[in-house]
Amino acid sequence: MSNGELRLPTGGRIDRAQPLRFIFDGAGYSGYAGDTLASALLANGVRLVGRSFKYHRPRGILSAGAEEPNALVELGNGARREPNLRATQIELHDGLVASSQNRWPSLDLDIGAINNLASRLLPSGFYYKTFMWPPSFWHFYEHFIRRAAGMGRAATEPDPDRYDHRYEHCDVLVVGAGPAGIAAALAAGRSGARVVLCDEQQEMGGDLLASMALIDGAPAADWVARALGELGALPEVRLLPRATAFGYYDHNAVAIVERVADHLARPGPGLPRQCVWHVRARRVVLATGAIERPLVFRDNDRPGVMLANAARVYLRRYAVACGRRAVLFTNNDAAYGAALDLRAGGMDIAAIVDLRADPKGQRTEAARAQGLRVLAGRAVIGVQGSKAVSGVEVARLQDDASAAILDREQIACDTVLMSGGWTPTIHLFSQSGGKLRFDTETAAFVPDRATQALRSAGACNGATRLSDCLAQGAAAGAAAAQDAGFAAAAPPLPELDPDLDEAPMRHLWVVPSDAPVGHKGKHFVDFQNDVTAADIRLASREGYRSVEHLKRYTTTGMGTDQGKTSNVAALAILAEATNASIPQVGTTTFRPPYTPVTMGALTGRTVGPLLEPARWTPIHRWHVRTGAVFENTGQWQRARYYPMAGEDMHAAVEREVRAARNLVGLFDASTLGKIDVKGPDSARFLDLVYTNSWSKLAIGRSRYGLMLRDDGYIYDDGVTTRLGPEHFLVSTTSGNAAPVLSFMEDLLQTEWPHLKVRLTSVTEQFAVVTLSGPMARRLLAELTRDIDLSPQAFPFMTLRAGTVAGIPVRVFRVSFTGDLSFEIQARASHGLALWHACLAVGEKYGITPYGLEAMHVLRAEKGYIIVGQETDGTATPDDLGMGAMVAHAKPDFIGKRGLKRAELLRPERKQLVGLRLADGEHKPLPEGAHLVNDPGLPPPMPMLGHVTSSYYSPTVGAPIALAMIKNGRARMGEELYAPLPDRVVRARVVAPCFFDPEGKRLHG
Amino acid sequence: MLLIACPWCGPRAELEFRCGGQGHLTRLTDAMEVSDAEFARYLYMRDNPKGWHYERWNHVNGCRRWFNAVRHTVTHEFHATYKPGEPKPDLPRS
Amino acid sequence: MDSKGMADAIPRLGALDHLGLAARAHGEKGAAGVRLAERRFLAKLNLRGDPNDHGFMGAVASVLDGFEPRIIPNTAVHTGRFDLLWLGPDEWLVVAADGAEAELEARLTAAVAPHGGTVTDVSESRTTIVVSGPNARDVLAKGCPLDLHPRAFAAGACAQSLVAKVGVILHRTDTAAPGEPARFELHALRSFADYLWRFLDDAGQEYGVTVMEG
Amino acid sequence: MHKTDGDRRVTRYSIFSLARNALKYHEDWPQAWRSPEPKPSYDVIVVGGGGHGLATAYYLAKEHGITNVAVLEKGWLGGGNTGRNTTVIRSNYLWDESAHLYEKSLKLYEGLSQDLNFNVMLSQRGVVNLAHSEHDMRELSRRVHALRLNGIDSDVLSREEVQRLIPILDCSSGARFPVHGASIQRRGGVARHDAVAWGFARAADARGVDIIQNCEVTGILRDGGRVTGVETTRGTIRANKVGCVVAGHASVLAAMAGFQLPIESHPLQAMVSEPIKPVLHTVVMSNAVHAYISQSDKGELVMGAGIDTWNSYAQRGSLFIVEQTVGAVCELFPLFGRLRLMRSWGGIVDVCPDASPIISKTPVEGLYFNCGWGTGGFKATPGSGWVFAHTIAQDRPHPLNAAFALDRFTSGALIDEHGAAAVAH
Ligand SMILES: Cc1cc2nc3c(=O)[nH]c(=O)nc-3n(C[C@H](O)[C@H](O)[C@H](O)COP(=O)(O)OP(=O)(O)OC[C@H]3O[C@@H](n4cnc5c(N)ncnc54)[C@H](O)[C@@H]3O)c2cc1C
Ligand SMILES: NC(=O)c1ccc[n+]([C@@H]2O[C@H](COP(=O)([O-])OP(=O)(O)OC[C@H]3O[C@@H](n4cnc5c(N)ncnc54)[C@H](O)[C@@H]3O)[C@@H](O)[C@H]2O)c1
Ligand SMILES: Cc1cc2nc3c(=O)[nH]c(=O)nc-3n(C[C@H](O)[C@H](O)[C@H](O)COP(=O)(O)O)c2cc1C
Ligand SMILES: [Zn+2]
Repeated sequence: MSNGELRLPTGGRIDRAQPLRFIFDGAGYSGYAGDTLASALLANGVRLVGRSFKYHRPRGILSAGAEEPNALVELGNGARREPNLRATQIELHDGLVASSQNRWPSLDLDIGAINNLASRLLPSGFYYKTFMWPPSFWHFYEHFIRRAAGMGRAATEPDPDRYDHRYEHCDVLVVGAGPAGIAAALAAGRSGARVVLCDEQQEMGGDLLASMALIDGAPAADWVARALGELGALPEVRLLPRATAFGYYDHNAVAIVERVADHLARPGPGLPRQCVWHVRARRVVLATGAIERPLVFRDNDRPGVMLANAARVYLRRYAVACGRRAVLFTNNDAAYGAALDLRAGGMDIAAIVDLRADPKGQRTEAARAQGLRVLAGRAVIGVQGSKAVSGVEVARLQDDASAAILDREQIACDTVLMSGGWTPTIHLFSQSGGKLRFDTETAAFVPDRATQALRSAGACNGATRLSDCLAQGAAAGAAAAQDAGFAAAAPPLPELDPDLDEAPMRHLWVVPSDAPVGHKGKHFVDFQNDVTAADIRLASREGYRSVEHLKRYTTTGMGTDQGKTSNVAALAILAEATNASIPQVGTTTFRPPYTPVTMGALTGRTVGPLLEPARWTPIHRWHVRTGAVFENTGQWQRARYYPMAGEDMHAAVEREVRAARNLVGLFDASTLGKIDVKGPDSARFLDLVYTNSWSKLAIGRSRYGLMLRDDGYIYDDGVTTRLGPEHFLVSTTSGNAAPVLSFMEDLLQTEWPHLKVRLTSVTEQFAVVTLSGPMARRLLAELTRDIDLSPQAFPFMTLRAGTVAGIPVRVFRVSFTGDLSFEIQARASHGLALWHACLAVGEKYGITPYGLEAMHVLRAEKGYIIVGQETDGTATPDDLGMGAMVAHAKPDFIGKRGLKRAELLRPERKQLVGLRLADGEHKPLPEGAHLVNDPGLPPPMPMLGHVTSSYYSPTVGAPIALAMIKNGRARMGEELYAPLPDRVVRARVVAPCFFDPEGKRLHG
Repeated sequence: MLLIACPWCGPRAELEFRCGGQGHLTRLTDAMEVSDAEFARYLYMRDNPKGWHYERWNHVNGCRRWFNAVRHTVTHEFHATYKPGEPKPDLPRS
Repeated sequence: MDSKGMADAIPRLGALDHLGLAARAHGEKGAAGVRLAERRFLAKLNLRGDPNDHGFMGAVASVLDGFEPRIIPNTAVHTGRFDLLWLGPDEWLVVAADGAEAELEARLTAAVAPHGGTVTDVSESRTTIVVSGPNARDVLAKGCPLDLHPRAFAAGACAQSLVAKVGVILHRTDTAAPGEPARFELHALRSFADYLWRFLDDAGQEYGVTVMEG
Repeated sequence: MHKTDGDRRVTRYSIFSLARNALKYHEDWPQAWRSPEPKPSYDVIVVGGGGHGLATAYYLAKEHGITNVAVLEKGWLGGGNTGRNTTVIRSNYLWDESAHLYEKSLKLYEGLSQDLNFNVMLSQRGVVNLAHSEHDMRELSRRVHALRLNGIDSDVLSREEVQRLIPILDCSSGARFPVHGASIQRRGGVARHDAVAWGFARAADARGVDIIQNCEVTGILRDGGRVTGVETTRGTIRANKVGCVVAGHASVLAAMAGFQLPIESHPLQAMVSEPIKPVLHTVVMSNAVHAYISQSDKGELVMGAGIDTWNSYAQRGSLFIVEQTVGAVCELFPLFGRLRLMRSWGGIVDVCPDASPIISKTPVEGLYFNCGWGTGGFKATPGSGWVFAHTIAQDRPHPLNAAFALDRFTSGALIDEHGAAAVAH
């Protein structure tokens, strides 16, 4: 067929003034603005658009909407390649590039189609039954199975587009903008309520856009336009086209994905590609319509077999005839309307094959009256043609619908339009927790009892007539607004054509053919996952009778369409096979998303640099300029070391450590947590949360504290200083700043509300600069006039306030390096100035900034622990040699009882020790290495413990390590072994302090 | 995506809160007297009903206050949220 | 610690100084839908006390131009010189001009301490980002789960919540006068301010972003 | 070829039986398991027809000769967490007790398809745990060293090695959480979750076990301190030994027997993308960025998340957990941004304070509990069944599960595996 041949000369909602070019599988085509890729392909006579998942059968376009199982294409190239998109939902834009998938070398000639020939060996679950021998060969088989996996291909480069999230609150959310949804939005919107109306299609109107109905005497689409105009003008109403509600969560939270820019050939600057709206609605109206069901007959998957209503949509909305000559195959009245529409649009209707023996009713009569050939009590028992339909075989059904071999007739056609009834779109209702009811007449699950504040209206609620849809919508919209506190009323119904009566449907879930089902050809139920009626019967025969087993064994409904067209038929066939009713069988669970949502949109804007806040200290700028190498510690980015030209980490760290030991080092300690504790009961409170005692701590003095959890294990540590009689400053580890505050707040608010204590985080109020090393005092003396730095006037573990370099500060004489240290606390905005001042004056003293790594070495030399490194949530104070810090005499403190449990008192617990390596070992042990008594034993080896910290110590001139070792303190001098992957290292247990054990430097 | 009514700030998104597990648990005042088994019960044994649950929440990204709630662990419905110190509300039927 | 005196001569570094906002700042509003500004170094005090204690409430009023702290959640008082934001049932944030903190802390402490109140200087802990312009609400909605619609968040409202991954104290500071666009002050912890700014700047691109003087 | 035993007919699965049945249009396959009516009493009742319960029944029959066993399942077998987990299998746990238990399980997995005559598609494609900081590296190294000395395969990978192994992973230093390195357990991987349940069910059934679906236990009958049977929606069933393996519902069952457990039930979510051609050939986990991911043999990316912090018995959770997980995955694999999420779901996991399971006798004589596997018990399915069968049959724990008894909460000898369990799996 040549291009454009099936496009009707007039009509449709496309913009003929805007022709667009696009490419499919390398060939150029044209379409119009307003087309979908599917409508444009159909207009160009393209039928074969894809290959099925398992058997690689040729497939065409089945539907006109979100339910499409077949026409999946890849869009774009390279970084923007996107697989598995439904051609029926892709809005055409100029220059669009699409291609078919899951075929090789080409769509037309696909080697994978061999699977179709071998399909007898590949029934449901075949892989569970084979590929087991020889045992080691699964990997080999899997290699081939994986090759066949998947449909489209992922992009090859990072996604260059941006996505957004947005929170929205409204009184009434209406999902679906067909007649029901629009009527609901009008009723609610007019009351002044905040209303959001969303629809997944580019154009709102739902079924009315393809309808021949007259409303108020004019085409239905005119009513739509008028209503949307009114809604658009209401200030509190938000219209969201191209927006799919994909998830219904607790407490009326509905997630909607809006395709903001996908339809634009050249999106505007700053525009996100897609946006996920997190809507919190006081009330929700679901007006999501219904999906037409296919019929299950032999080879019902041939390109050219379509849903009847889809053909109508293509004709009316896109002015495309889906073919030239169609056979309609139906079990209900709706197809008759479609047939008349299609004929009016110029399609040749060869026949209407109706499963019902004696269809009566106004619609049938009308069709007959217009000369359509109606073949009642008959069925399409097979489809001819492979890559395109060339005809059908029709036969009369036996009374018991067994095998149909009477009155066989071939009818030539290029299109088969099937109509198996309607499935209400209850996905969101069901996700919300709503209970379903099975309606036998229409063989459909419909909403029964809602468990959230929502209402259903229109076809998704089981309504079929336009009048009912409009009335239900208006009533639901008004009631929803009333519930939200607005004076709303349902507007009167517009004037409509009189309703036609409808004859009952006939449910024949598997249409027989001239051979037993499964013996010849295939009766597809789930087109996307290639599940046939025979597969379902096989599964039930093998005992997979729960609908959930059926689903998982056959993969029915597990494709990208999530079974939108296959669900009911699968249940019904299972019900028949197990002699159960459909409601007894039940449905599988509806889960978000309603249709697949890009992972980019779910991620939103917080990717890359916005993934997680990077927290910087007030001195960060200097670290950056100096070329520091940074380390992530939680959200903080801290300087790890400051390499000079040509230095690697080891060289830099060694230099920094030596300087801090021999001269003076400068360290940015701003990240330590700081909690301001005020109130008359502050000391009592601290007595309760720390193991040690605070009541007697003098004002201006500091003390190191250990904090346990109730179970007795160490939670945090830090130095706390008494600033006043009722005022303390607690410091916490950097990583625990927020959790510790919250832990303390919890206790205060819920356990001890009688204590008069107030906690405020002041972590960020202050920058902290540490001067450490023998020259620290001389250096600082040059910067301050108002603080007497002499050891007598300013002893270890005390605090002085004053100025340094003219900056108001608090100076703490605490030390984490084991050397003479001053921790200077200034207002955050003064931090950098303070740092610069220290550097400037310190030059002559050889001041050297040191980073986190050197700090770790310095403290390890001294044997100071780091919570989270020496401890792992299973260490007690005694394990760390800090048993003396536990004031057992206190009547209570957090962890007191926990410490008394058998496990925590057990001898043989791991204890903190130091390790020195055998002579000649220059490389530090890897942190995490385990120690054993006898490295000669085969695994599993009894292990004694592990290395928690390990460094090369410039001060000692050799590697040192801290370790937690079973009964470690009793092992002083023992030789242990660390078996590493490449060698065994011998280590001697020593005290966990390698530098100045008497503390002369500290107190000096 | 729960909507949680902080007794002070009003209904807010779940994102602002952290759940603190079973409510109305009080620290043992006589911890040193109780047996290991009783202490273990206090530390680790938790109500975990399928149905209404007394629990505590912290409005971490809000007023930082702890409060109590009665929530259904199947429907996730909140029956009540209330301030610490206020009495345990009765459970709704069902 | 006294921040007065000599310290005035010390260069101060603001939380967002590295972004060079001053250089980017425009006087005029232009066509941009979103206007962003930083107000550096506002004085901020955390005030705690019992709102049922008349003595405490009176003591606060005696210092803050006669205004008592709000007991209605999610609301703020603007006295002309001070903003007094409700943070919790016994907690408020007092916001005042740069440099006011030391004296204010001393005066407030003296007034409330006898009534069991406490005051803590947190001026440096947080900086303040101002979001205004016709699309101010839109850009905030991209990260903040609060309902900022005027019906739900009236002029003068304040709340603590999140914007993207940052905890903020959010204060609507416009007066809802006709024609006056919405204006929000976001007090965020200093080390999160960079992230918050970048997020707002990025999210605002769709509407156009102008940087304003603080 | 057909073995008949009452109404039990078993066909051995193989390529030959498949071909033979193909000739008959597959109309002759027997049921994989029967659906018998419950008998009035059994030697052992196993409550819970998930993988662990079915494995318990299978090993009771196979290893201990106890075949008069019923598995009672309130819904459909395998419909609990077994049917909704992300199928990651590994044994790289920190503490000796766990390492040995999970390793036993992995060893059983390695011969499971043949043992059960049901292909569970164990795919030992390697499990990679990423480290994004020095702290991560240290933790990971501790675990690797311990594992090696325990005789369990485990290696540390450098950043370059990680990049070579997983080319599409963003290992650039500019990443917000740059990859520092990783550990790998090459024998780790995935298996087909449903097949594990079905395979155990079929094999247990073949040995005479009654698998009774749609049978909810509503009460636990006791006489003095002894269990005597259970009350169910299908009547009373007697047994002197009852093993409860009900995952998220453990507390509910314990309440029926009159005691509490140190367990809370939380929703844990997982999700799959649309199927795509294979691009990811190992399992990748990241605690810091907080997600883990593998690609199934059908082509979907299978992704896992963290738990919702609140207790729940609803198999659903909050969207922001899904968003956070997907965001983490896109951060690690920036080219996945245009792939689409096809389905998300939740399970109810039973979480212990130390992130380790309970496989134990209880205060009630003859009543045994196997629970607390939380976010990571699929990998333990055969091993858990194996030791639990032993515990029930012998009325005392096997050395492999002795440390996992309830009394550890009293003594304080917890087995803290938060590090190894971390981001839920
Ligand atoms: C999303 C998710 C991802 C996970 N990912 C992994 C992973 O990657 N790797 C891993 O190792 N583990 C993972 N897990 C954990 C793993 O799934 C579980 O630990 C494991 O499957 C538990 O198996 P089970 O047989 O004990 O429980 P289940 O499979 O839950 O079986 C328990 C059964 O008990 C039944 N039951 C409950 N109450 C009653 C009653 N009163 N009467 C009768 N029957 C009852 C239930 O219906 C259920 O079928 C994951 C879990 C989830 C939810
Ligand atoms: N038997 C029947 O049920 C039947 C048969 C044929 C025609 N109709 C006609 O169909 C119309 C039904 O009206 P209606 O308003 O109930 O449905 P509709 O089909 O007209 O509108 C539903 C709308 O909801 C949208 N939608 C569905 N799911 C969505 C989601 N998750 N997010 C966003 N949008 C979503 C669809 O795009 C569609 O526009 C009536 O005109 C009726 O006569 C009904
Ligand atoms: C490893 C794994 C892979 C899955 N793959 C798919 C899939 O390809 N398609 C699908 O629809 N669901 C898939 N699911 C999800 C199931 O459909 C289902 O959601 C899950 O088993 C939980 O059950 P429920 O949703 O019925 O409660 C998968 C689940 C698991 C555990
Ligand atoms: Zn609050």
